[in-house]
Amino acid sequence: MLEVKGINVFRGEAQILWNMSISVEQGEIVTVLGANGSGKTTLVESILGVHHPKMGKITFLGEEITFRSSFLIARMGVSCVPEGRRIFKDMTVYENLEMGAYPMKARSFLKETVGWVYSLFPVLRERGGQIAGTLSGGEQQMLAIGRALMSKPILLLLDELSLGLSPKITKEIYGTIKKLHQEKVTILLIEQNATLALRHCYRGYILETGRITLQGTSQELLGNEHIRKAYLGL
Amino acid sequence: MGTIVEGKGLSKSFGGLTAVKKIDFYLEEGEIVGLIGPNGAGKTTLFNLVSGIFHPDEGKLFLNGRDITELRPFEICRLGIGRTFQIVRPFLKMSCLENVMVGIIGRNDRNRGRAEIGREAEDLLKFVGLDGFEGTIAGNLTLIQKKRLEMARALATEPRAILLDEVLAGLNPSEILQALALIETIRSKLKMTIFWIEHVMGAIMKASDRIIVLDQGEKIKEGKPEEIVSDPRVIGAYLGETDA
Amino acid sequence: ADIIKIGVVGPRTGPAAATGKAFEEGIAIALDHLNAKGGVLGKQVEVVFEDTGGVPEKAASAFEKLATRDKVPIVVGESHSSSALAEIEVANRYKVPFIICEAWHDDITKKNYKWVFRAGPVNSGVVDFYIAPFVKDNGFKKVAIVRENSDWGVGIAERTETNMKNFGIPFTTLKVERESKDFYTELTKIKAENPDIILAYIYGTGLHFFVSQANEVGLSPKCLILDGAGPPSLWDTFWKNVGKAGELELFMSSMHEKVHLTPTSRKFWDDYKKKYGKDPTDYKTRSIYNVVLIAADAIHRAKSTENEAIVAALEKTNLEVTTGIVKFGLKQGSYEYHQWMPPMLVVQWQDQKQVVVYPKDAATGSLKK
Amino acid sequence: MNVKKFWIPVVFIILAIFPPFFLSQYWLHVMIISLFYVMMASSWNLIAGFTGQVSFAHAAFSGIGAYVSGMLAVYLGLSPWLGILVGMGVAALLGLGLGYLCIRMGGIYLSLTTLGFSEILRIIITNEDRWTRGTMGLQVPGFFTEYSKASYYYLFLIIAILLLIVIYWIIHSEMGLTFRAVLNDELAASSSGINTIQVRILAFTISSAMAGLAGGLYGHYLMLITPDIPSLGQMFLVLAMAVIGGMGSFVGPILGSFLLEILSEYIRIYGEYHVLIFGLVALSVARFAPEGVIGILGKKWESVWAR
Amino acid sequence: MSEFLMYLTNGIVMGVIHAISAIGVSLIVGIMKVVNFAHGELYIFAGYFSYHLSISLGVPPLLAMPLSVFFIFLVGIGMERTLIRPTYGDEMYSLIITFVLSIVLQNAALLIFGPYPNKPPNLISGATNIFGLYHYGNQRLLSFFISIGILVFIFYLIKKTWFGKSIRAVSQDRGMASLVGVDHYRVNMLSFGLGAALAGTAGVVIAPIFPVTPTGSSAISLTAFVVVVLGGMGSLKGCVVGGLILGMMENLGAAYISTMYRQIFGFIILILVLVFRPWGLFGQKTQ
Ligand SMILES: Nc1ncnc2c1ncn2[C@@H]1O[C@H](COP(=O)(O)OP(=O)(O)OP(=O)(O)O)[C@@H](O)[C@H]1O
Ligand SMILES: Nc1ncnc2c1ncn2[C@@H]1O[C@H](COP(=O)(O)OP(=O)(O)OP(=O)(O)O)[C@@H](O)[C@H]1O
Ligand SMILES: [Mg+2]
Ligand SMILES: [Mg+2]
Repeated sequence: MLEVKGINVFRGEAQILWNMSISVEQGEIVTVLGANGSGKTTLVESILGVHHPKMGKITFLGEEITFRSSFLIARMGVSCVPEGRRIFKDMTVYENLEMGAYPMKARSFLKETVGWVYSLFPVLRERGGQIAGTLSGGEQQMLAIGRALMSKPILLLLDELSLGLSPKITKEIYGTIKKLHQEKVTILLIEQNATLALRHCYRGYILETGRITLQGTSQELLGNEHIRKAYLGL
Repeated sequence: MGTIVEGKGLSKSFGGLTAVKKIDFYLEEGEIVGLIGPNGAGKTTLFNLVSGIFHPDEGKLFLNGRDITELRPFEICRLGIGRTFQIVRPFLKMSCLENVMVGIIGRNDRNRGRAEIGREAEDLLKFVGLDGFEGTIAGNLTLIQKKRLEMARALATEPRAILLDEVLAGLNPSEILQALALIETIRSKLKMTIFWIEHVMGAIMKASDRIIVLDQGEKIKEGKPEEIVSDPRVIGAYLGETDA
Repeated sequence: ADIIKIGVVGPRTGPAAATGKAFEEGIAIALDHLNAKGGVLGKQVEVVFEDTGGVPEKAASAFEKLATRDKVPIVVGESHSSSALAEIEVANRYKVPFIICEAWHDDITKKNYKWVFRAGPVNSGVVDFYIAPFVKDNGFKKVAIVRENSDWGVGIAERTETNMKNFGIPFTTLKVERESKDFYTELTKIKAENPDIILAYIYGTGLHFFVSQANEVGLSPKCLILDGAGPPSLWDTFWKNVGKAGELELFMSSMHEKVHLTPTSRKFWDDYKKKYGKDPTDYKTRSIYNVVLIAADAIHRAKSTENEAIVAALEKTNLEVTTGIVKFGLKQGSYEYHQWMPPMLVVQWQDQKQVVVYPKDAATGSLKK
Repeated sequence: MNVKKFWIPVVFIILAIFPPFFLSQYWLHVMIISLFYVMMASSWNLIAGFTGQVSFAHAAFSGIGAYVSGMLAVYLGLSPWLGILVGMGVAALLGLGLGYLCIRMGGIYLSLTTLGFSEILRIIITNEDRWTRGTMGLQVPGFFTEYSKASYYYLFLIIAILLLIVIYWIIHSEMGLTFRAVLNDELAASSSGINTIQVRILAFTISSAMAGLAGGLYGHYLMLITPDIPSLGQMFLVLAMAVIGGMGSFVGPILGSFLLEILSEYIRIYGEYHVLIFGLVALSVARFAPEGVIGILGKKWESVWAR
Repeated sequence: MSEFLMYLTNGIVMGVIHAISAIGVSLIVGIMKVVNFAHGELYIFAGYFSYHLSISLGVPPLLAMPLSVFFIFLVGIGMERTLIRPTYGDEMYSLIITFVLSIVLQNAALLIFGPYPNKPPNLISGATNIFGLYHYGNQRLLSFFISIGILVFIFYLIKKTWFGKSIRAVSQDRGMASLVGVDHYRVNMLSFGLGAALAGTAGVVIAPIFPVTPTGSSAISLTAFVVVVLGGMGSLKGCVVGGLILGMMENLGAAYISTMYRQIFGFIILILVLVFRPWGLFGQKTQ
């Protein structure tokens, strides 16, 4: 469904991604692991049309989206939880969720989806009228996740999903991911907690300084000695 | 060892919501104290109270026995409490080196040349592992790098106690190990007291001498890491059932 | 060189840029006239027009430039008292003869500077000889003076107050902001006083606002309004802006299509029409025309462009211009020194036609109340 | 300080001694006015360029300096030499007050408040004509009994150089760094031990005092003080000079002042178009070369003698 | 008494007029964090357009008004694309650009339209005698009601429609807004155009009462800024309240304190508000 082929991405002068290729099939959960600054966020942002690669090609649902603007990509059914949350700080929690349902297709289900998100994160219901910028860090993360779900995406990009969430909430979120998966949502997951990520996905890629160095099923990766050392701290 | 920071009956409300309720806490010199609790428990708010960004509605705050409740952030900083921000705020349009230099200037011990300050800032950057990034504009760093930069800036103010708000978030397990080593060095070499918020249980359990658990603004438990993990209230509110 | 340069100062930008336009037209006609006759001292006459922006400080600097950079033998112009007051200091410092045409403040000539002349109205003269007698002769019972917060407004209002006191005519004075657009409050206050004439010392668009709003709140035409300056009531836009409220409004003027005081006036009128295809409206066009002629005449008689000679010649001026025969006062000690004031008219709009209603000997109709 | 850095300004200063020997009165006048604008634009740049607080009250502060000094001279017979110092002091005090009001709000609020302040000042000056002589302008004595352009030129030159030295020192000291930190993130700066309030007020006060001094000098040079000195039109010129020269650089505003003032002498012949031309130049520079002429000339050149 | 009522009426009418002339600024500040200094000039241009359309070209006034607003809308879009777009995220930069632009436009207006004041024809003439106490100009009353209508419309547009929400989202995080599917180029362009169109609307609605002159533009911008800061940046409710306060203060102040200081009252309350409630009467206090 998503195909990234040999992209080279620059930020300013510096090349961040080198000849990178990944692919994600319909209904899969795929994770990307990598150290800090290895280019995971850049990869996600390139898929989302924030950065445009100098070389290579990105296709989604068979359409080339390499140079498409973000908003058009979003309207194709791709949504994300960006690094750093990026909630709309001066809007209320409810309005943030509404914005998540901005694409035409999603607006008609607005009421239902809000109800669903509220049931996932009851705190957000309580705080519906609060200005989002004053939420606690974790609450903001929940809001960012909720917002991403509002558009009923077919592809969900999660950058640092559990960042700043309490262990309990983290577990609940992974429960939700499973449910989404059952509903045939495709997911690309970035997570520092490699054990957790690998436990919840089929396949994974290992990213090192902008290059894919390894890929395989989660079982394979969990079994890999190098990975156990570098990413699992075992 | 003596108490350096002490809070008594601190409370803070936002509108109808009481984010921090009558919290007592203390930090002993050279201690590493963890602060955990569910999202929205009031941890960051407590940090904001201690660093003077908010003033408590009730309660008092002491630094070395001196009442600092009503002091402004820069005064508290100069008296010896440094901090980082959960949602990072480096000086985005300044270089890394300049970011740290500001911290050094913030100490307010005059009569030093810019060159010397620069050298000291370089050392600090190296200390947090940002060597080579001196000239980089802070806005171009990754989130994690920004966190380290914030740490360097906080260290630059030469605090007696340093408040770290989720500095490990976003690190992978092996990076966490390195970071823990750094924290240990801060305590042992720089002789600072550390008060930190973290959701990475493994790390906080391992490195903290003592842990305070907040829930809905209240302190529900305080004690050694082992005591915390087995406490049913903590499990119920924070850790969740299966894991422990 | 084969050219004689005359300096001109006046606002070409800023709020009074309209005056600059009027000046340009007047200058063009005057130059055509002079140069057609072969110029002065056998040389063509040219003009260097420095913009003052209507601001004293820029005016002083503009004058300084004319004096030091262009080294003009004489400067004419100016329509703002504030600017003129600044310029005369520079004229005095650099000893450059200066003929002012449309700045009315008494002090300009009252300072008795050797180099400064005025061939135009002066506040005290306008009030003493025209406005005050007009009010008295027409039997107005209660006067409201409305003045803007400018030098001109302050000066002319004070003089009017003195005159009204002397005549024993009751009056009230209201100060207004020069840039005001909404005068309802002021008008309501005036209405409470129940005057039968308002002497409006407001220059510019403000006057249009004032006139139209006076009508809206039901003050005019029961109570007449006299525009103490004049030009704003003659701008093309006057009728568009005030609508019917302009009927019966009075204004000061030194020009009227039917009143030609001299043959030169007629010639000016014809030349203007030929060049611009319309009747002149702003009398400042004519004022600048006059002073350019006076300056050229003085140089001609002085047979030199040397400053002392020009002043000597100016003091002996006896020249017919559009508004009469110019003769500068020579007695020191008052504003009449180096001053020549043209006769003025009080004109009333009647059916959108200008009717001269005062002084009686020039009147083309009678005052309608 | 390396040698190169040192000798370039020195050469400039030495060169600056000569103009009175060969320039005409008229061009000397232009130079004096340029120096006035150098003081204004550079001191405005200190707050706008270095702390990012775009103040619209700078011309107002120069007006305060001018009026205070002028009125003291006219009504109390105080010597202008003392008067300009008092004027500077009053400007500094008002700057302190206004700075204190504005510190709570950054950015746009500051700009608009300063705009309001300068309007209030203008209205008061025009309305209190009994004291200020309103739009007519206040005639004041000059500095020298003998009117001489050359003396004024040297006076302006010396004071401009002094102000520039102070500005240079500030932006290259720790204070300059703290200014920028406060500008970047006030809360973070405060938590790093920077007294943000003090920094902001300090910057504002210093720059107001400088404007007050410049204004006083200007008033006594023109020997006429009018509400145009504290006007927005004047503010526009100062801003345009800093922007065209290059905001946030030390040399930029200096260069901009000379460029614009001299340019204005040449485009004066276009009369009514000249403000428009000015505006268009400023607009295109601001839009296409936000770093100003200095930015165009290249950072390199600047690094030779300013950084 | 009738005088007091007159002052009050005029205060309210002028207040709403202030609000309508400020709402464009408020909107652009709130949404894009750009203070549009050229607001007054857009207003003036609209006034002149509607004057020339109806007087010089003979277009019926009721058509000339929306046409002029549409022109100004296009001008606004042009401005956004050429000048404003590169300034996003840098308040000071945009401030400087629009300030310089305002000087340029003002002088351009002077050249194009000449220095004389002009006004489009009144839609209605005469005055109404209110309660038999005082006369009040009909055109003013008409403009007052039109303004109220426009204010209501804007409230609805911003608070209730998707367009309104999307412009607020873009104002806070352009990139993120586009990640949820908002075409931020278009939204920015349209919202700036909308702000400009509102300046134009104020111009055409008010010009019949107060003829436009090129040099009058800065006063219009200044009043708008006072209103906006009084009410709190970007708060539409605040904009209306700020306008009313200013209208009242000006009229009562002029009536009972001094007509000379009419304009200063606004600035004084402005400073007071900033001392006690720096974020304005209806603005939000943010860190
Ligand atoms: N705006 C920028 N300009 C230039 N370089 C940048 C910019 N942002 C990030 N980089 C560099 O790009 C590289 C990859 O960054 P990226 O954010 O993609 O990493 P990441 O794998 O997501 O890391 P993290 O785990 O820290 O989030 C880093 O080396 C970083 O320094
Ligand atoms: N300025 C504010 N206005 C209103 N509510 C606030 C404000 N700041 C914090 N809160 C609320 O106070 C509560 C405590 O917030 P705090 O940031 O202290 O949580 P936290 O314990 O740090 O949580 P997390 O682990 O998610 O960062 C939250 O519910 C938050 O929404
Ligand atoms: Mg990342
Ligand atoms: Mg927190």
